[in-house]
Amino acid sequence: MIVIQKKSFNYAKELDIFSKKNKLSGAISSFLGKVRDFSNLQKIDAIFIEHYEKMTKFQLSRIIEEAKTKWDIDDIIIIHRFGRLKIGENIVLIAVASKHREESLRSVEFIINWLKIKATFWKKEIGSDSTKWVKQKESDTDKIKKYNTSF
Amino acid sequence: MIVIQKKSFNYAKELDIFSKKNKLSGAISSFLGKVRDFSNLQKIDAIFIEHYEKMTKFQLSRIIEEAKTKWDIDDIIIIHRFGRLKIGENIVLIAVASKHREESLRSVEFIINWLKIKATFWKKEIGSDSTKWVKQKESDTDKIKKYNTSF
Amino acid sequence: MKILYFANIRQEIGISEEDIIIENKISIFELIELLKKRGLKYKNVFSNVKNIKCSVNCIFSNFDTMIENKDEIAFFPPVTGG
Amino acid sequence: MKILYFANIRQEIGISEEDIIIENKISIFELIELLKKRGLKYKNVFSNVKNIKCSVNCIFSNFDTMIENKDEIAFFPPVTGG
Repeated sequence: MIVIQKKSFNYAKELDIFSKKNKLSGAISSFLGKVRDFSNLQKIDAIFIEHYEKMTKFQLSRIIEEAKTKWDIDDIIIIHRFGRLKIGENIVLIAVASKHREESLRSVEFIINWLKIKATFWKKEIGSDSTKWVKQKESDTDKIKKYNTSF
Repeated sequence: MIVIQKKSFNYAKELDIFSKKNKLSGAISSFLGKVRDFSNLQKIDAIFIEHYEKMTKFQLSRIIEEAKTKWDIDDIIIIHRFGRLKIGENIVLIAVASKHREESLRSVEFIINWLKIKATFWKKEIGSDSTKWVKQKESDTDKIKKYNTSF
Repeated sequence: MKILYFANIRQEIGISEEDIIIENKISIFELIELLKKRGLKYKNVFSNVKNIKCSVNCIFSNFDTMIENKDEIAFFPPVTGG
Repeated sequence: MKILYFANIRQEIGISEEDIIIENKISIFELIELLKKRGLKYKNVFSNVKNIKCSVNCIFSNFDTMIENKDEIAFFPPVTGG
């Protein structure tokens, strides 16, 4: 399931629903990304996330399909927010249910790594002095090089 | 924090508390292990987990310390149950809060991989016909070979 | 064709989308050249395309991709979600 | 010294712990030989030590580790938690 929404989401509640839905999956791995109070550049007050709605959904579904060809996966959920988010708020949740731990751990990592490169979201940091669009990190493009995947 | 307990735990609630406690950590990764309804050997009804209490706690704390020397980590929680567990019940929860995703993803994987080899728990599968002690998997011993760690 | 702009590109050009009619199929390179003639803001944005990515109908595309009126083109910087 | 047994070893020997007094320091190998003299169950359990791990004071140890009365020794199969 892919959810792209402006409003905040409840991390615990979403995982609770996901785990109950996949009661017999032996392993559930998850990644939660939250707004930090600083970046490399400055102390920040909030962030603003813009996205290309039609493409974002399409890209995330492609990433999910790709993960499913690589690993035996029972279920996947991705929730990603856009709009203005305050410090400490949840940005993204990825959870994968599978029979064995390896599959769920690997695929959560795969999904967040590819999301960082392929999902059409853009982040702007709103600092006390200035706002600036975040630049993609070279370390993020490096992280996908290990995958034998191109899309 | 290390919790070893007989009673069940609430996955969502534990992660909710953990995330709120580490509000400014940019990344929270987690792994939940649950009782499956079958093993390689048979259809199972429940499992029984026995452990060496003093040593388990010590081993888990050593694994946590080792993870902390390897990655910049804000906080770690490990909850592991013992006693009789039914199908679908939670066995183990590992969560790591860190500034960046890499650290939390890597260390959750590190902790579960080492827990499988070093934490003194033993699982017995209770099937409809017979009960049998689970054997350690060779694939689990293989998974720790990649770490430049010995303890 | 529909052209969409995102993030700093949207901000610098000042609009998020516009419609353009072309006569024949062109490449994205050629589209960029057309856009640069529309004013200083476009010229500034597209003067250096090193940090500009584009998509055609929601697929990441190279600048030599051929496009036509029914296509939806988007220009944006490298993504930074998650 | 305190000796603990876990999992199938505990089940086969039939007790989870016992106390033994030794005269001098001995190795775990030697302890196992002592235990095998305590009866058939011990003899069966320790006849093949390939799948037996042991700890001395909560540290995984080799069978040539020297032990004394104040130590806590545990015998168990490879762990299977998580």
